[in-house]
Amino acid sequence: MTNYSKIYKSTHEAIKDIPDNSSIMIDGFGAGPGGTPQNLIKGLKKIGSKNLIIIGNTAGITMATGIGIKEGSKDIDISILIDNNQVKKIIASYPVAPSPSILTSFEKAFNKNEIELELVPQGTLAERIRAGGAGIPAFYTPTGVKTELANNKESRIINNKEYILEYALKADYALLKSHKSDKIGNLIYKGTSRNFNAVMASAANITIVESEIILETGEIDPHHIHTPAIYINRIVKSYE
Amino acid sequence: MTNYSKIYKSTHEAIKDIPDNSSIMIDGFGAGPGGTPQNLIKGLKKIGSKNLIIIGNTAGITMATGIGIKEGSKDIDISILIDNNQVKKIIASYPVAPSPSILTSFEKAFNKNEIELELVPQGTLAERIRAGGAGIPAFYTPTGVKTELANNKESRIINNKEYILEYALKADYALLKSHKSDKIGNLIYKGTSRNFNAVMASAANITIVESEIILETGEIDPHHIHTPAIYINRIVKSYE
Amino acid sequence: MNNKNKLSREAIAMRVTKELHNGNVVNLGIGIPTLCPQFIDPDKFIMYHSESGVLNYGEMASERREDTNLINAGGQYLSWDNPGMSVFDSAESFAMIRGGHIDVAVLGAYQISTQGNLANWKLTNRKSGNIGGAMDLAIGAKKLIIAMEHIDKKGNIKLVNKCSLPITGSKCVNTIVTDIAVIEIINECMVLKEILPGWGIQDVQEITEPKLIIDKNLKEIQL
Amino acid sequence: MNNKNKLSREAIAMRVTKELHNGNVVNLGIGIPTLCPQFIDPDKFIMYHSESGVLNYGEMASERREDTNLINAGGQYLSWDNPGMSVFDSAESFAMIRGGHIDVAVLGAYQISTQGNLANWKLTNRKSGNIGGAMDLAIGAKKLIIAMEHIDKKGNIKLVNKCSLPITGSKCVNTIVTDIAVIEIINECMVLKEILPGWGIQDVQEITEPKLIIDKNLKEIQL
Repeated sequence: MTNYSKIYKSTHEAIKDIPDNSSIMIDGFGAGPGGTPQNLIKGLKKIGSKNLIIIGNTAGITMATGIGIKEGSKDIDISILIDNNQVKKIIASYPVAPSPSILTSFEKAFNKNEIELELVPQGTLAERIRAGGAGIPAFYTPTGVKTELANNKESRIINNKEYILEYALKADYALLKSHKSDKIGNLIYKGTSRNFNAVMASAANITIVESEIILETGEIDPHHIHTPAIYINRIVKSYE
Repeated sequence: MTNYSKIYKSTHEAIKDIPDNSSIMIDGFGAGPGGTPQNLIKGLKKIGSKNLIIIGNTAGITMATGIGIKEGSKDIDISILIDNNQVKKIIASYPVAPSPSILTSFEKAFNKNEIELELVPQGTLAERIRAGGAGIPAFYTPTGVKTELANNKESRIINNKEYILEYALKADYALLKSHKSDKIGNLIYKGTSRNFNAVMASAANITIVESEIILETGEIDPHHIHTPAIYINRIVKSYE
Repeated sequence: MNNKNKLSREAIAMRVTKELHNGNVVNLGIGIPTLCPQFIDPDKFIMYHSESGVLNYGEMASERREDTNLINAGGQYLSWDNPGMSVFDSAESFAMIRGGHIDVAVLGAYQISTQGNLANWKLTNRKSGNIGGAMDLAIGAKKLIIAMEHIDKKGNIKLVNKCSLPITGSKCVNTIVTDIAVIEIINECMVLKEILPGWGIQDVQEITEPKLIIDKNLKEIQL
Repeated sequence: MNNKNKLSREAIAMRVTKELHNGNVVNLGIGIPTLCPQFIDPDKFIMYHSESGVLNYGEMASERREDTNLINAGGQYLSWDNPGMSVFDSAESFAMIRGGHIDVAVLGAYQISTQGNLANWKLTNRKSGNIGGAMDLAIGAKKLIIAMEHIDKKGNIKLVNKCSLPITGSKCVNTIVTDIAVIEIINECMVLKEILPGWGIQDVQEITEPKLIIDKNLKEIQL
């Protein structure tokens, strides 16, 4: 029975049940719009869910800095949710603009203590999310040892080297962007737009993807699939 | 400079420096010859290195049981190293034949206490090897809790659930089999022959692959690569 | 008593398939579980997962098209033709299992205790046994179904108060489908839900060590 | 003293490239490190890695062929044309870094202490800073080279006895290439290996807080 389909008719249908207080993983490496599920983010603004915890690599730096976006583009990032007062907390590795002279929506809110931040090194963020998806509740890592991020964390010597204990990250929802998806949710990403998308796919209770191209199930070579369908719950077509 | 090449002229040249007492990861899911680097194993028998620790999913069950091999095939597995008295220890998840009436080379030696066994659940084996390649020295896992494999292991309650602590596995060498490789070691595996190959690639000091097909660097689409060249040190052509 | 009719291995598999729902991801162990797909209602879409690193596989390969590069965990050759199949490495395959992404695992068993402990990897007369993916599946699958004969070939009882064999997982079994009964483990009790026509409750109890709780809606096994 | 000649940012990058060897896997941070590839000896094969999930990338993309789906960690567009390039996810990208598969990382710095501690992610006048991949690279790369101006634009000393800024990694810096010197950190000492012509040892020491050890083979900076 290959008519099975996880495709939703509209962005709104795919995300309308996201309640207040949800934790949501949203990809977008952050240095440009690649991999960012812009339509799902816009939809999330429309439904207006409040007190969200957003987990991602940046706290939305693309719109304010122009990094990685083309002139005249209408690309958006999670700043529109922050501006709309929907976000209570960000978990990210690269929360502010590289230059202190540019204030992102996040940094403005953060400076006024209107939003919380959990700062996580990028590799630890990826590994914590992977662990969340892989049933590993906690792991030791050398990253961050003896830095201020190690304060209040357990440390342990293994084979004469110091490590800190980090816990898995999971979320209620993950919002992804893929290049291709078949109807059951086998995904292919383009280039570096795979980065956090492919990791977040496994770590949420409900994973929703917007895909540039939707194919019939069976049109993708089994060897070329980046994210197997097991991780995907809902699919919508990405529109420009 | 894309003339850079990791290709060795012969199997012998690629493995001749493997000394006695080495730890060696060798793929082969074990249920059949798929993914097993048979030429590298034969070469290892020829050079005769002793007191080896072999890390793999099985302890060599294909030759004795015929599981997954075609009639009249000359497929071999690591049993030929055990028969040649080269192996002091096996780390595996599926060490013996499914039927107690078939004795593999390993089980014969094990019953005579001529070889050691460290038994590891398959998922824990994969995760320990991945951790070894990924710089994670140890992690907690739910697999094996309250079984005899948890004896002498640390346990810990996280969010009201019990887990045990498992340590990373690394090796001096990994011997892999791929379907395709370019000259710098970007690999493509076929079907389920990827399974432990792609994990072991990252966890050894020196990773050696035998590949059915060798391509010019640049002939593989960047999206289709299963094991990036960073993990591969030596490449040889696989012959029948 | 042992002269009474029992379900065939195929019929046990058939009963198991009623527990598999549309859209489920299912991992089938070696033995009776492998017989399930042929009995699945064709209106149901089931994604089969195998530890060997494949999802959404379909039929076994026809003899002419067997490929040693596409096997399930038991070493059987799979067909390349199932639409939507994917292949991946072992770390990913077990991330799926341990991470709770498998809806149902169906395994065999040597012994099951009333606490839901499963023993299926090692017999006492052998110096080692095979774990393979069983320990991961036992604790990782959202629902664990055991498909087996109610007693073993020598007449030994398999449903016990406490496993005497080394266990595979603790408190992990949800449902047991045997050749004479369907039993659920609820709050560390074995609850008799369905019984094969011709068998009385006492007949089943005689070859089941823990005291069975009788479900108030006890039914005949429905195939 | 500050009127003396100093190396340009390009010349610092040029000096760094002498530390990159044939076959090395190299990760380049934002700023001066990004300038390195143009100065690499064309006989050397270097595999560049970026945290964004790409290995063996080549030139930046020409303006007409910029693709937001192929960027480095700084958001610069990469060309699709480099033979042997691969792309992967963030867990894999950082497995490469943390797992010790990057031969050399070249980063910038705010401060470096004589123990080899690196501070490069947070300034005191800002409520947060960006870590990105810096903490992973600091401890994961086999060799960590810092490329930077010897003192900052306001004349503050950057090579210090103890970092006053929050550190990125502990005892992680191996080599420092500045606009006037090359310094190696050996046994928690700063060892002056090379010096820019026109600068005396005392001149360098005056803008370096820790007492410099002078290498017995002290040389002029070789570009």
